Amino acid sequence: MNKEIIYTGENKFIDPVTGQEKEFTTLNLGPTHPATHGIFQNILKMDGEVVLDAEPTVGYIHRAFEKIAERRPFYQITVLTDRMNYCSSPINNMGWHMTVEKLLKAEIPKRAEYLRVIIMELSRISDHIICNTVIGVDTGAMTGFLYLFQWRELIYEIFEEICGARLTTNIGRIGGMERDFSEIAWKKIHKFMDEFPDKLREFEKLVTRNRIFMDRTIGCGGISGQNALAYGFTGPNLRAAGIDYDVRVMNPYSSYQDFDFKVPVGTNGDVYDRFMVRGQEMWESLSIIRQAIDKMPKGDFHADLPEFYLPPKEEVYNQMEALIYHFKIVMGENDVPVGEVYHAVEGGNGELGFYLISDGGRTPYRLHFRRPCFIYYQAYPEIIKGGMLSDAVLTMSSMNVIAGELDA
Amino acid sequence: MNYFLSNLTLLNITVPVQWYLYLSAALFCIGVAGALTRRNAIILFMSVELMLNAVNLLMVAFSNHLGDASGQVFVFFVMVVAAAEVAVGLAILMMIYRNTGSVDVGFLKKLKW
Amino acid sequence: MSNELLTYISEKLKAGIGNGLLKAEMAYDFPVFEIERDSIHLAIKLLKEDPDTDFHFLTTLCGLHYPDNKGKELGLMYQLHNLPKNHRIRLKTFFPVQDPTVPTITDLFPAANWMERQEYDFYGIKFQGHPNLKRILNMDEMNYFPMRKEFPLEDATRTDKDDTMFGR
Amino acid sequence: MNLTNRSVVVVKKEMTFLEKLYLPAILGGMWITIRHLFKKKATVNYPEEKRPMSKTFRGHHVLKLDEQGRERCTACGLCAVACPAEAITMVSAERKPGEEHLYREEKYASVYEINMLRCIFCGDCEEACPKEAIFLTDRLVDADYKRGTFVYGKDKLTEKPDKPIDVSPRQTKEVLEFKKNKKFAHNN
Amino acid sequence: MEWILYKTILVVCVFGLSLFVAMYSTYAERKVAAFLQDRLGPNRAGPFGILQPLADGVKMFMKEEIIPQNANRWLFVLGPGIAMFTACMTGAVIPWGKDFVNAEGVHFPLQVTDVNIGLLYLFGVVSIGVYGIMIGGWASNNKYSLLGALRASSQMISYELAMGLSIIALVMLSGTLSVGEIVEQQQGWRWNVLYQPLGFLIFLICAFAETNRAPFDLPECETELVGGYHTEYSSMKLGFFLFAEYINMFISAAVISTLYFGGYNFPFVYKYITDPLWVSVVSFVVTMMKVSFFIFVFMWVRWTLPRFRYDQLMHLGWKVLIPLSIINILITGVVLLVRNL
Amino acid sequence: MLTETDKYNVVQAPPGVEGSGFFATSLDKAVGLARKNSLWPLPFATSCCGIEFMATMASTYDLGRFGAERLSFSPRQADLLMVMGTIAKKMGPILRQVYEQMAEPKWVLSMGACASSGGIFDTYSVLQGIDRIIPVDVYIPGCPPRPEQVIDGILRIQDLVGKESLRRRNTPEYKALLAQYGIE
Amino acid sequence: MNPITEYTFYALSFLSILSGLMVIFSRNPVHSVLYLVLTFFTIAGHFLLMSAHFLAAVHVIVYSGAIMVLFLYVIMMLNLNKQPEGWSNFLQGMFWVFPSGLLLITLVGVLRAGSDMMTGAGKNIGTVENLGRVLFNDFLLPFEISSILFLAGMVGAVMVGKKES
Repeated sequence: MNKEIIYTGENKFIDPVTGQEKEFTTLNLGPTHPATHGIFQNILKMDGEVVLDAEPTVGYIHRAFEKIAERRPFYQITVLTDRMNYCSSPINNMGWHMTVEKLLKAEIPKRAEYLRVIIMELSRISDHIICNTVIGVDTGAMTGFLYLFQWRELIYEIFEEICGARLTTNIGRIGGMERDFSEIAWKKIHKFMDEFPDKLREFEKLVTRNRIFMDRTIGCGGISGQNALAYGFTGPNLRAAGIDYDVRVMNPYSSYQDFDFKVPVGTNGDVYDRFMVRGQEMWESLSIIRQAIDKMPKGDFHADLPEFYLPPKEEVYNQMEALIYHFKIVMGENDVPVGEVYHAVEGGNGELGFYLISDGGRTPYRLHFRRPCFIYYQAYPEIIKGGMLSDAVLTMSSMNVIAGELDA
Repeated sequence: MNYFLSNLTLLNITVPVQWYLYLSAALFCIGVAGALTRRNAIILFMSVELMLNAVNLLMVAFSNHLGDASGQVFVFFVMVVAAAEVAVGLAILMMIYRNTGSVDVGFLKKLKW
Repeated sequence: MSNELLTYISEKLKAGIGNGLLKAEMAYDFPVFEIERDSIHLAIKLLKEDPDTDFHFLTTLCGLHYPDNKGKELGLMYQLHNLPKNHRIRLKTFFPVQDPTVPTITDLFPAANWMERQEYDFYGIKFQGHPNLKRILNMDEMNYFPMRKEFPLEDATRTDKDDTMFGR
Repeated sequence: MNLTNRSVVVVKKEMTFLEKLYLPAILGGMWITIRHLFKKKATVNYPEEKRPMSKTFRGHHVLKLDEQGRERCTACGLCAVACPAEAITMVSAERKPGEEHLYREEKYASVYEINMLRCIFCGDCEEACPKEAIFLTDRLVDADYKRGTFVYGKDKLTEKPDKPIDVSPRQTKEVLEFKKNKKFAHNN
Repeated sequence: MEWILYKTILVVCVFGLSLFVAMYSTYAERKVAAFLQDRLGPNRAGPFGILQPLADGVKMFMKEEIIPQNANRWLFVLGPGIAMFTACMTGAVIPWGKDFVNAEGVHFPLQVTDVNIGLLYLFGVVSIGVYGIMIGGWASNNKYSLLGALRASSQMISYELAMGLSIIALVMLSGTLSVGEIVEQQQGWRWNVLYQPLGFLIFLICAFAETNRAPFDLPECETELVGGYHTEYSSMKLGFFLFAEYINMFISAAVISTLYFGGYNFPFVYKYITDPLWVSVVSFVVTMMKVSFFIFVFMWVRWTLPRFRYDQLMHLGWKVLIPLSIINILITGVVLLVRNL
Repeated sequence: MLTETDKYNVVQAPPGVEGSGFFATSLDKAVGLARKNSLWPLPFATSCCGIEFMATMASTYDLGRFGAERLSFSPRQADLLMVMGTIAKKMGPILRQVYEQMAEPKWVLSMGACASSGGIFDTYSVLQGIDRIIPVDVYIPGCPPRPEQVIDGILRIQDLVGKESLRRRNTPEYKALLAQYGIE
Repeated sequence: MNPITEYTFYALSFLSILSGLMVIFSRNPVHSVLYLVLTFFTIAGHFLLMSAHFLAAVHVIVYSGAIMVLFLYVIMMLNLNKQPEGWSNFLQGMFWVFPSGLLLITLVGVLRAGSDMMTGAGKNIGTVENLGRVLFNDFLLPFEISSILFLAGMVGAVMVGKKES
């Protein structure tokens, strides 16, 4: 039902099929509806169970990231990025760090980059776990969610071992990592690499070829590649529509060019495509991690950036010079190059861009986040038109709209 | 409750058929009144159902009275017809509603829209 | 390569909008073009529809505020991307805060819809021809444009902070 | 549109006849779930048994004392500046003669408060501290009933001299190495 | 008079049994779900969380009753009442065990009443059950509830047809509508499921649909309709709805095991037991074991499968199950005909 | 407002047994015990804490052990409002409406820094703590709190619930508390 | 005559007439439907009273379980409760109550004339076997015809209800 729907009154419209005037009902999906996992509202216009139109309202957790970023020194913005796409906060952290490094024109040691790759791919897996299992939950199959979440818990443990927090990690520093991986962390990563594939396969067996699930998802919430591009889709959702745009391949960052991996694509961008693309991406991520572990170079885990990277603690404790640098970094009194730079990473949901304008002060002059969710969620009404209520719910969860990223 | 219902069989004593005559006459007239007074097509339909049921009741009563199963068989047929009628009738009603946005029978006097 | 792109596109733009192109320079990574407000729509249309340039993907769009640039306080940054060739460029346009109107590009990129609403919300930039220009993230009742530099970040009602010593 | 040569289509939407029958997939799914019925459960009975937590976890803060039981903090204020949540409040005071056994340096924090409800446990304060004074530990901050109780003063933050809190897992090898070296005044 | 007393006691017992099983089904549901999902499930209320249903019950009982202001008060209360009432009524025609015959040869049946149209009675009561959901959903004056009610009614009507047709094949086979007789015919191994596998499958699927269990739980499906028809209900009225669902599940399990799995029949068992009291007890236990197994199947399926979409549900009902059940009737008819020739 | 607030289905103390008479307290205890083991949460999850709540619900921590695995997204059926994540000013009225729609007795748990105090988001758009609009029973610090802390919070709530007298919801103190928030 | 039967009859009759009246007097179509369901139940009760058990069960299944659910479904789906008829219309309509009242009086009068029809034998004619025998012997042709009618009705309903595409 792609024809434009003509509204003729308070709650009347002209049925595009029969050409008769009909009454529609409005249904308020959200903001506290269980399907809107984050918080946004959709006022659906429904003809029975069929969705005629949707009017999304967002901004229910608008937290003014861009404004805060103008008032915080560079290193404190890491904690902000944590809370954007909280399903995969390390990617955001590192995206931000790489943006600043690009501004500083800093050279990062290979080892730090490989460590970053491992962390980023782990968090991509954790992001996709959430999305895919939540599609399961929304179709009514709760169990797969609980199976995979145990392994997400293991990813949490790895992060906790590396940085000290589970979800909002504040991981890494401008210039590298704040510390190298510990022995336990490596052990846990290996454990994850050994055990997770089985569990992922089990989850896939549980749903992917189940006809109920396939019937539910195939042909539901589809979008063509051209439309997807026009609406600014990126990431798995764009790839599901058949366009293999991946920032990791197109504009490699953090040594992604060293790794060999496939870019899974779908055909017509429906829920099943998204589900399968995300599922396959987890496998690709696993392979990237394995390659990174195998090829892990020796070396330093951070760049030599005395203006930004905190000096080692033992020097701070007894050397005056280091102490002064320490103070200057924490107070944010170092000189920053003037300029503007855009850096994008492949976040869990697509191209996560940071547009940074620096005027040389301790804070960014302007920091704009290109939040993939925000941009592609506006296509939601377009996508669900003509589908049923259940399709609308599934489409929402398969698009993996993270409210924190959406509302900034 | 169930015991009570099942043991009514055992009593096997019936009420004079005349009473049923009155009762079904009353029900029938209520149906007629409903069909005449209400303009909501669905209520109208239901009044017709009520009338049919009044007849059903009478038929069972007579069947019982005469000891002939034919009456009950006829009730059976009435039910079939009623079900078919309801299916078609409601479908028509839905179409009418879809096209006019109302089920008021007054609206239908045009026969063409 | 980027420099070639810069000259190539500036020529294209010059041919298309003439004096509308105010500045063309490389900023770190991308070519940046500053374009007059009146020709910004035309410029983007040109870049999108010309099969040679074919910038068919609007990566992002954001507002800028420089209170000290008199007459050019508010600005907009567009970032376009040509996926097959992997070219990225950035366009900018500036205009006075008293007259914050810009033509919308929602007719070219549906994706610009919410981005423009967001910048309207943040900076009060009025996009002419936008189908649904109203606040998106903030409440409709809000009576100022919070991202402009003169407005404070903090919530005035916070009580548990004592910033006499280290307040910012 | 093919942008790279790495793309691979991963979706197969046609169903085989068996898949169309619903039953094989359903039975397969049920087989998977029933096997889990007899597996060892992943649940940790939390209040009774605790899940091992990383030593580097960022939890409840501690204000460290030095080996002689003196407060290390000199109220330099770096932690408060570094705090993205602006949760740290401190008032500095001059050390009076006769208080040398309490405070290490001439300046100390007479009031040191962290609003635990504001705190996001990012660890920036720990990183910013040049005096080894504030650390986050793997203890958890308790839930409570009243908002006011969450402003933790020095009474709750400072470690007890008789119950020192080991923070060495959070420190780098170099720092630990350095601390062994007695010749630095900082370390005594 | 003793007869009436005995029947009264039996009714009370069946009623109590339904309630008890339903109550502990909620607990079992949570435990089974938890175990299937590698969790432990409720284990704080009493040992192993045994008292969990009591806690839920008391809590719900003590909760504030809210009747939305623009709801239809009467019908709002009536809805859960009907649901509960009809759920409890169905247990009457199910034989819970073999008759107890005392020394004087008087039969004490473990079946409240063996009406000769038992199956029809079951159907009648079940078909009324949907009114509870419809009325409740409609009276709430909430769009989610209304959608849930609509879904419930169309689902019920569609699946009742297939269910009825699958039963007809069974009736052709057994030649009676009395549930008691159907059970008696299945002595030893002669369970109907062996003669009617397709009919059993259809019946099972329809039973899922009729009890609104996953994968057919569209009337209440949480992720789409919040709570479906019971969105606006609180306290014990909600409890009635939830309870009715579990009682329905219990009764469905009982019906399945009576009609297709021989009810109290179990091969070889009654050869060795002769004492009439023990016969009754064992037969009751056998029935309950079968019932428990099917309750478990209900839960197992719920925690494994994704749910259908509304149109797919209709498709399955009308275009797959009904033709299948008609084919089943045909096959049964042909076989019977051939056998009688 | 949809709630009929004048109709509380709370058992009144029998006449003559005022105060903490034996009967009342043992009933209180039993009901408290029941209630505390059957807290159905309404997850008002807006952001990061919601994900951590998922972890709490998941197999490893399993909130279901406390009888709280049945999430009820309808406020009518919930006992415990778990506010998890940033509540923006735009969201405030909705949160309040949800609270008002809940049936008594109801408890509120504020999870994480954002919900409890605004956390790092000291901005024009974020509510600085949900206790400005609804009464909160238990706060859980952390950003986001670990599942252990969430369970601790639930245990605290359980304590509170177990000890609560049946008549508390009718007392003038409670009404005053609600009146303070402008909730009738 | 058994007094229990008599009282049951009275009660059921009273209920059926009352609920029948409520069907046509209810302002809300949903209430009408529910009252009609009640009426049908009482009629089924009458059937039971006359030992027509099979018919009673079928009556409940068909009328209450299927037909009325359909009505309710249609009313709910079309959301008809929002369209009350105006009072003037209603009063106008009430004019027709007199003729139907007259009809009732006439009917009763006519029926009173032959008032000798006392109860007949309570033979066990309502059983499934008996009915089936009669149905499939004497009424086989009508049965088949009615089933064709039913099929036609179904096809018709589907055709009418289908959206033209």
